[in-house]
Amino acid sequence: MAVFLQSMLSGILIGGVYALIGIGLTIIFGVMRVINFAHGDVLMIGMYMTYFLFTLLHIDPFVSIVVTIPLMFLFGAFLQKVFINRVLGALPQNQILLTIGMGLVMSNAVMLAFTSDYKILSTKYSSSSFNILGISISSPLLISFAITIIITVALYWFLYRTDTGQAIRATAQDRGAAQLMGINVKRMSIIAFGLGAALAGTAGALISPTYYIFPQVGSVFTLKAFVITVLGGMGSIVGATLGGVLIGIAESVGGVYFGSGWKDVIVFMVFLLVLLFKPSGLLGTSKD
Amino acid sequence: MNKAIVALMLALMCIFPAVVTAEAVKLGFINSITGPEAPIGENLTNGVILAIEDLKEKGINVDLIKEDDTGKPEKSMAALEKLATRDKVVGIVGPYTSATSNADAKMAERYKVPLLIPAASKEEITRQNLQWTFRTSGTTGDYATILLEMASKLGQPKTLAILNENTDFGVSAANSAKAVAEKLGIKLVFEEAYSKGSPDYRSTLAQAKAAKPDLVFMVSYVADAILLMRQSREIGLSPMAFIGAGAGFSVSQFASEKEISHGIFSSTQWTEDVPWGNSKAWYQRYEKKFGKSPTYHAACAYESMMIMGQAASTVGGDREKLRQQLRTGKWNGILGEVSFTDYDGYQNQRKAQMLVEQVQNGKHETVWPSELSAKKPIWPFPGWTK
Amino acid sequence: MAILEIKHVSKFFGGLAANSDVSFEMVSGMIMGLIGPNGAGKTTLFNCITGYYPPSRGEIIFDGHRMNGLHPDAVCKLGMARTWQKVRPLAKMSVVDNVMVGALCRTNSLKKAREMAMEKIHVVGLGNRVKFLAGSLPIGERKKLEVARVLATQPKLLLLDEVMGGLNPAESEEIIQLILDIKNIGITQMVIEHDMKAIMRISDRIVVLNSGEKLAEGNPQEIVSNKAVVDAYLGGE
Amino acid sequence: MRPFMHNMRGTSTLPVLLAVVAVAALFLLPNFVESTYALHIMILIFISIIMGSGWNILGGYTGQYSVGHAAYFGVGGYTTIILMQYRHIAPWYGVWAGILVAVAIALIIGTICFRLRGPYFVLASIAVAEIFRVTALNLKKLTNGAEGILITDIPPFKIGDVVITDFMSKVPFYYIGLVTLIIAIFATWMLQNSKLGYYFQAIREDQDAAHSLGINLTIYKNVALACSVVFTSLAGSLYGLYVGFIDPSTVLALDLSVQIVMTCIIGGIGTIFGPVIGAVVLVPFSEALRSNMIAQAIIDSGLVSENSGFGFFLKEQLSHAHVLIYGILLVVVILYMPDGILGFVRKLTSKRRKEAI
Repeated sequence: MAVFLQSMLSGILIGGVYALIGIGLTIIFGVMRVINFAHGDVLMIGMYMTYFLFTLLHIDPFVSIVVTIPLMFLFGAFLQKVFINRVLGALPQNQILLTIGMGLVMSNAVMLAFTSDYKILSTKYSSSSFNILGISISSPLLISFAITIIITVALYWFLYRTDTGQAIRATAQDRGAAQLMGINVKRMSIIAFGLGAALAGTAGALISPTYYIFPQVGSVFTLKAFVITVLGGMGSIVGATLGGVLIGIAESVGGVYFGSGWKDVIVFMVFLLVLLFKPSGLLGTSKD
Repeated sequence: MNKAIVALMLALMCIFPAVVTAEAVKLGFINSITGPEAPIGENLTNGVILAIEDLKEKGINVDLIKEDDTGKPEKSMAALEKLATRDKVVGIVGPYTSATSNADAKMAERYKVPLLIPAASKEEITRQNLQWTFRTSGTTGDYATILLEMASKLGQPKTLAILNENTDFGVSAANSAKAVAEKLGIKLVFEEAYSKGSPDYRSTLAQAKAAKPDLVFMVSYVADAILLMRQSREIGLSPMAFIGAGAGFSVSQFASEKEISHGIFSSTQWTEDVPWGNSKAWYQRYEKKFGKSPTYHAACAYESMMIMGQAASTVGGDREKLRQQLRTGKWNGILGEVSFTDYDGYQNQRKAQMLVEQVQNGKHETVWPSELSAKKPIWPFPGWTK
Repeated sequence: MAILEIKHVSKFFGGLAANSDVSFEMVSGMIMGLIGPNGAGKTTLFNCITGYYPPSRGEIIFDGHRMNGLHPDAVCKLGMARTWQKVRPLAKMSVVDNVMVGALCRTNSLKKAREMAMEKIHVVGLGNRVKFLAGSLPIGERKKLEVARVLATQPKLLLLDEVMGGLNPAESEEIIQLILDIKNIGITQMVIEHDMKAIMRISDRIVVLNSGEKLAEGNPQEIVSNKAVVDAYLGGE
Repeated sequence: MRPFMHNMRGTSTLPVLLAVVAVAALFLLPNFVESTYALHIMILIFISIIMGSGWNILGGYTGQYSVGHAAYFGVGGYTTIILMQYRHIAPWYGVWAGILVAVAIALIIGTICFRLRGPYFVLASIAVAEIFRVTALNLKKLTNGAEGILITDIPPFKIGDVVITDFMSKVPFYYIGLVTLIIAIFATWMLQNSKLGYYFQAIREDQDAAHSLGINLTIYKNVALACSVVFTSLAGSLYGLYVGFIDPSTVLALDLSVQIVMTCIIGGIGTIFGPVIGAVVLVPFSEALRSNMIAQAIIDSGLVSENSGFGFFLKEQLSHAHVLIYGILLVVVILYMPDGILGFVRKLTSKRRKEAI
């Protein structure tokens, strides 16, 4: 029982960070219908940013997101404007290959610049934890979970309460209709990619104190982000939030009961089943 | 279609042998410079760079051709192929990983070119009756043996949990550990091969804790090693001893995480403490040049290149002579006395003297075997600092 | 003899009824006009008949076969073919290849299919466009291509969804002639059209849909003088 | 069948003649080329073409963009090698078993996944391949897990008592690869000029329209997948036998799936020679980058001195940067030649033709 509770809890905490990654991808997909294979690499850039802010300027990783978010937003907007924008109407496989290419460029450029060493960001609290009822809770993970919640709430506010946010959601729902309604779809795309990148970067910053950093780290998260996004329904922000937490739990609990070797199989099986039987996602309303 | 032919011709022109002129000893070096194995690969590159410098000092000029295999067997084979047939090197040092070494070993046999594998430790590589493959590195069996023997001498561990990364190296090391444990009468109570790069091992560790093992044996590279120990501390997994099979547990980056590394054992092939050669000076030189401390990979790669360079300098480009040199020669360097012999089903294998290090207050200290050790081991595991 | 019987067909999307309890019959060789304001459920009915959606209720009998649950490909094999409101050319294939795809429904030989295709291409008057890529044709010719393609499947019943939509008067006139020619070959047709003059000219009978329900049915004169139709639909024009 | 000249789009008799000459030259090549390194590159090109052609049938002609073809590559390779290594079944039988197993699995997966469209299908195909990879990692008894299977020796191929080849050199692999690739190209050509080919392309252009024209989507997509998998699996078996080693991280990796797609896209998808051109360009290019030949050539040509800063940079850094350059190349090709090299060349020539008029 203790093992179960322990794995549930750490699953939920990790799931919060996954949710951020998933939300970023889902906004990008929703608005542009582009599957961003470079999403994990964007996250990796965020991690390096956090690492250098910490080692060079001694800014705490959790504080550094104040810097990371705007920088990553600009980075994402740049990527969209220079690259993604040019393939919006292109065949899906070309879009996919473009983002794969961008990912390769990012990870290898970082490798050239900073070598492929594992970078480990050790804060005072990196391995601190406390116990409740025999279940240990990692402090940094708890902090990052709290920040995730704050950011998610802020994001919801932005998307549901501001004009720009609503325009983004309208574009995500129906690009053509949004255009007819006079929404500047191009601008929304840039904002969406910026947001996606900012969220991925933030996720990178949040896991930096408990994880490690190397140029190829992105691939681990790209696949996870896809699973989360599909689980929640492509383009659905609420869905991605829940999807992230669900995947966190599935990995953690699945690892205990099926062996950690098989947990990825389970995750991908769930992913396939959802794709097949509920392509609109677990939360989506099915259209007959 | 026309374009296809033109392109083909161009491609062929790239490939056809270029004119070769060589005075210096022409050697090849295959390594994982890019790709997922690159972080460790870099240590090998650095070791080789130092070796080339030292060889030059000894008057041996090496014309070194470096090849990147990106960690993939077929690329590694292409590299070996190119070195053996196009560049016509006398001997080759490399590659890094077990998978690539395995593929290259057979190819070296086909081209009759001496291949000296510096760091790959999968047992089977030198157990296939290959005449042209030599190995400086100890085997995964060596890693497990010294650790478990030490544990049996220091305490009476009855149970063992194994956590290994689900890679070639991880699985081989885990298998060797199982075999050794069985010989020593230690019972395996928990075993898990995790996929590396996962941010959360807590559930697995909680399970391991529930199995109450005396020894926890882990195989992983540095990043996961730190993660595993951080999370072990969180979970409160506290056995009689944590033992790590080299790799991640024996690098200084791991030791510097004082809160989580104190008291952890790991087996290794080389430390700065060993009385062999000028290890201490070499350590300092490496640190100065590359801004980080060398791993045993670097030491093995360095020594391999030294051996290859010295052996090759006397044979005048004759591969068969070089092979004889390697089979019969003895070298003394930072790995102590090295020779390649046939034993226990191995061929051309260095009988490595393994060492056990323990992290004590953020530093690796050699603690076993006692005749080579600098400090006494802390036994049992002192528990987590609060 | 009725070639197509629509019996009490309803189609729901979620809670919304796109068609409810629609019934009518078609006699072999006739042209049936299907009209109604936007959103009346005309295209949904087409989709139900041709197997794109299973009807939620009711029955569709074509040529003695019960069509419920059949997929579009099976429907086509039975001799019912449809065109699309928004044309769907196979853009990167040539005109003749497009039509051959239709013809291959009836033969396995490319040679025969090509002969059949050429014949239909001449019927619709695209003889000078044979090797053009379908994607490069102007809208009027795309519509003709679409007709040629379905003709090549040798249908007994043809369902044309707004083949005159977006065409200029001269092009529309060509299509009207084409529809009448097809009728002369003996192929039954159901035609969705917004152009009232055209539909009155070509139809033998007309079914009017409104909000998913059948509002009226009769020959063109009857429809024009039907009060309900005039109120609900024609009156608005 | 109609005469050659019309069937091959945009080509006529002359290129066919050239192709025949090229094939003849390729058959004679091992007699003249001593460099086994060159043969090695040729074999890698062949394997790349075979798997590219396989993908092309499904992705290029039928428009189903699978980014999980490594699954079938791996299944083919594993089946052949497991049978040979553990059951002592010679590979020339095992290869067929590999095809059978791969096709059977493909049909199950196809039946399930083909109802998905566009990006959803892409993601499903990735998920399938990942499931296969992780499964292969875990089924240690069957696949030897992460350690992979090392081939000890391929039994010599005999007819009666006559040893045809003992597989000791590269030459047999070269010829097997060459013959298979010719079969693959011929099969693509046959397909393009058959009812199947027309149906595949119709599905690619517009599924719904195709459906309404009497094309059973599930059946024809599965047929396309099966044809595709035959060659992908063959390529996998050939790769495994040739390299002599197989493990999940090389034959079942997402990288490989991407590489397969990339070969086709760079050459030009939905064309017979697209995969050929893609492979002929990509394989030597990535090899030249990997082995730093380009930097060496620049230095050797005297353009840049080895001792200058730039020369040093080229020599030391370019080899580290080869994946980076590969990535840049990929981005540039997608942005500026979205129809691949063949499409680009065609556009150029047609432009020139228009200008001439």
